[in-house]
Amino acid sequence: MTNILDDYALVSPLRYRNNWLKIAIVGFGVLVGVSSQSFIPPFAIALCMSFTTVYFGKTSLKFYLTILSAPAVFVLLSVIIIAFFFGSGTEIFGFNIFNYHLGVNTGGLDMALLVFSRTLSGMSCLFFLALTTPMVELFSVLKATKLPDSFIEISMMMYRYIFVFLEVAWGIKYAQTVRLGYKDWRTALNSLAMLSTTLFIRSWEQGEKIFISMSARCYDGKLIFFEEKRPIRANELVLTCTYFAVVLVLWYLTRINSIF
Amino acid sequence: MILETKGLKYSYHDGTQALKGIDVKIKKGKKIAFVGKNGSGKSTLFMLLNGTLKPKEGTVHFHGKPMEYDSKSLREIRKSVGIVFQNSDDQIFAPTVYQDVGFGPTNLGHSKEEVDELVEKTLEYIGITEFRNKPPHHLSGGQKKRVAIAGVCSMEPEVMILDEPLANLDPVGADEILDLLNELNQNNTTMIISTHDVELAYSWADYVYFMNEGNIIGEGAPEDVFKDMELLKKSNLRQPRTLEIYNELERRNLATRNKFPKSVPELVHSLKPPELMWIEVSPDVKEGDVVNL
Amino acid sequence: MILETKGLKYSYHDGTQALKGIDVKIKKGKKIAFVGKNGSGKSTLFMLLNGTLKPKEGTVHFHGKPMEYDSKSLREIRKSVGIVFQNSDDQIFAPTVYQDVGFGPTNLGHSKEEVDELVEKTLEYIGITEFRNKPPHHLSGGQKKRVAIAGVCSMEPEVMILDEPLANLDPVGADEILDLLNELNQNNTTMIISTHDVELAYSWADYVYFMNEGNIIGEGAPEDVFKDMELLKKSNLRQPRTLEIYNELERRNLATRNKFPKSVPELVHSLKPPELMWIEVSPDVKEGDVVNL
Amino acid sequence: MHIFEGFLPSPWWQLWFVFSIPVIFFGMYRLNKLVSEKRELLPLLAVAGAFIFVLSSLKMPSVTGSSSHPTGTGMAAILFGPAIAAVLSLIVLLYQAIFLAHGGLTTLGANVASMGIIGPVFAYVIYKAGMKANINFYVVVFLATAFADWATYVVTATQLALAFPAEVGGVAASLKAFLLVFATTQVPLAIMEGALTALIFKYIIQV
Repeated sequence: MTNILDDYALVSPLRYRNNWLKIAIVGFGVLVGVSSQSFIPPFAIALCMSFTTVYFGKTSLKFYLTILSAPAVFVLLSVIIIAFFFGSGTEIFGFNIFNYHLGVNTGGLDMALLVFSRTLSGMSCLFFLALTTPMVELFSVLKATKLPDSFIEISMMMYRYIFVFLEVAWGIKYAQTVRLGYKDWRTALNSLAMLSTTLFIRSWEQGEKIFISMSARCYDGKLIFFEEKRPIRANELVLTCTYFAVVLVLWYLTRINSIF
Repeated sequence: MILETKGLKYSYHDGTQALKGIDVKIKKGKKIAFVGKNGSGKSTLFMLLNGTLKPKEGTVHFHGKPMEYDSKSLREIRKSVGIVFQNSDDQIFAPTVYQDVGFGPTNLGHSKEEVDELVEKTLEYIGITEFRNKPPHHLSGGQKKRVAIAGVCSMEPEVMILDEPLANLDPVGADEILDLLNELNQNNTTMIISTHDVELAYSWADYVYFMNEGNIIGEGAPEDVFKDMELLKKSNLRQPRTLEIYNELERRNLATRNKFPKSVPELVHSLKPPELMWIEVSPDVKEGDVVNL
Repeated sequence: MILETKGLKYSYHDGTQALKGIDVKIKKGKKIAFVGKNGSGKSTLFMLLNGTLKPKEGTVHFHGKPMEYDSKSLREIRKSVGIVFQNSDDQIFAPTVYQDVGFGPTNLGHSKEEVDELVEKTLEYIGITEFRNKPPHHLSGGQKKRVAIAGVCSMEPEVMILDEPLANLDPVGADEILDLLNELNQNNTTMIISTHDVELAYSWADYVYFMNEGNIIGEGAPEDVFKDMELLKKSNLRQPRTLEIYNELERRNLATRNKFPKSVPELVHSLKPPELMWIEVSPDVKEGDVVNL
Repeated sequence: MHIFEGFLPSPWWQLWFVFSIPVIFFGMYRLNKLVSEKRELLPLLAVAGAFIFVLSSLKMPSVTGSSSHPTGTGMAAILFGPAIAAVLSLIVLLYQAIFLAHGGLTTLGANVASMGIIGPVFAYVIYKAGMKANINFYVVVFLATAFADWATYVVTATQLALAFPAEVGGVAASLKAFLLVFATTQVPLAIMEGALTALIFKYIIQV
């Protein structure tokens, strides 16, 4: 079954903390990480965010590591390509293939390491957000962006029906599996097409039914938003500021690539 | 008379005639059950009762006035006649319980504070305050049903219509919903349900309509309609078990003949008191004879 | 013994322990019912019985051999142990009834002709030949359920597992499915169902397991388990109505004490014959006294 | 193929936002207009978006062993047009980032560009052209979605190559490398997505 991180966020002890503070922390980490010229600040961010998610957010370490390995294939593939093709400097190792020389030099390796660390820091910020802030809390944030109401309403209803359809999809998939629908890839493709079609028809019908039931409750284009006042606590503010300061100092010290 | 229909007919786009001339009268504050098998037209009738569908022929009267279908009148009707659909997932579309329950009041034009107050009141009344910030996919079937009911209650309707309110619930969940329905009725809301569960209709309703293939084929107090075997056969339904057993007991003169029992405890009560003793008497003993115990 | 589990444990990703050590023994050709409220672990157990889920601890034995989870063994198991899910809509996914019933046989690697033959045979047997070219979502609830059963039958399993087979069906539809289940069982298929309908479990099953919070909390012949009030209370279920009334009658000495009645006609039969007459006796009459009628 | 958070350096991630934001705003404008005219479309679009999300979270069997999934956005473009498909994709991508940790926030611009805009535009153009040329409907759907899928991967490879030009040979050389790794391995997947979508339409029409 797919792990939906939102389900973990809903029971997170950090769920009922101030949304804007959490968004500030994530935004800060993402921006500093991606603009850093050294791998040190991103690693520091990754460490802090992972610690916060696991320790304060009470996410099990095993689960955290599992989801962290999800992007690994893409990242490793890309990092290897970068290592081979990018940068100058002394060659560390190389080999000939089809009369074509492939080598990794220090510049390439540095770049690969940097990209790797940025991705790691970015992903750990994303995980912090995903595992501590359920989507239902973020809708009021979305509302504050002043984007068109229709867009936000569609987002909210989409959220709701993603879970309805996920359940349907898994139900059908089980039913197909027990009738040997995934025994080889040809069968699987056909099963998947039937699944998608059933899902498509179901979603179409659902759309009509929802409209009927919304009209029955006098729908005239207004959805209620749910926002609660959650003041930022002093200790949260202190901790966040310390974290910002440490990372900024690291970022300042490493802003010229040659120091490390 | 809060709701009344006169010669109501409705057919769908594909030509199937869902209702073939329905006359019903719903009295204020009553508990009404529409009984019939799936596809007998119950759901269609319900959607006509709150103006979601417009009849092809005949009229629906609300408080004695024929229903109109301009958007202002429809709003008025839908505010007063709330529908809880059979499948809670068709009805609960908002990401949290709070937002869903607040949907109706918001659209009725209440201010943010009024909506807040109404939602809190409803959540408390229905006993789901603890779920307020939960997304619906984390709720069980019975909990979702209560949220769906809350979503309608928060609009404070005069009439609540529930399509198969106990479908898919386990016995515990079903009992909770049933208690809720009775409580709402005691607060003076007229309750209308559809069901194919004869036990439910028999034990819960004040008045029962039998539907079959788009027609009302019988109506009356539950103890009257459910003893009509002809009617039950026509609707493809069986007699409620309690009533069936009571009839057998009564035929054997084992039960006192006063009120039809609606539940097992009531049935047990209707049995002749245990002070009466059994003795075997040979068939040729006549009244007035003396029997040796 | 066709299926047997030993110390079966299962927990989901999020840590909820769905099964906490289950031991069941399913004899060939029997009708077994698992009873318990929603969320008691019945569905999880079913998915373990045909290898859809893999136990965290304990084993499932099929024909005495522990189940293995490589794809070849799984195919063998799934061919022999078919599951009909609660929601027919999830189970019927092909565009026509014919294609849906043919889905399993095709995947078993039968030739086109064999599949054709199997499908025709199954459609006829289950009595849905007339729907063969219909798209499933135009069928009624009971018809869909029959199609879902046909989809599993066409694989000719030795064991059929049905999750809440009568949920959401109206009485007519339910009776048809019940007849079908009995017929399949007479053709020597072992039938396993889950239900929270105590009347069904009591009247249909040969053997009943009670489940609660991932444990088996009781098992036995229906007439034994359903008289255990302690057990029923623990499972949040009530006694089957027929049995409850029978008990009351028996306590009052109104019924003959031989076999527990499973249906209303049987209950009626257990009543003492009408030749016995009622007479009122004042409480101070003792046995041996002479009473004047 | 999602580009993960932190992978694109400045100024590339900002540039892709500059590319995507106007399209999204146009899409939102269209959406708002459409929904205010026909209110019953709002739930329909919402469930369509949910459908795309669920479709993309189903794992496709893959010949190469790695698992991938259909993007579904090509289908949305055929049904609703590319502008609205872009908006739906934006929400889907945002949810994928937050629910499944697929993709990211700074890379959202780039991902929307490849999966939500360029892919669907390809699908739409091929679909329209194919229908005009009177080619068999299913073939057109197959071609449109397969090429849309493949175009998505080519765009992703280009985005990466632009951000990481090779020392020797520049963008062209690294593009070759990224294309080799991503675009070619995804050819079978693109074909499968095309076949899947064509099958879906076939079944839908059958029903």
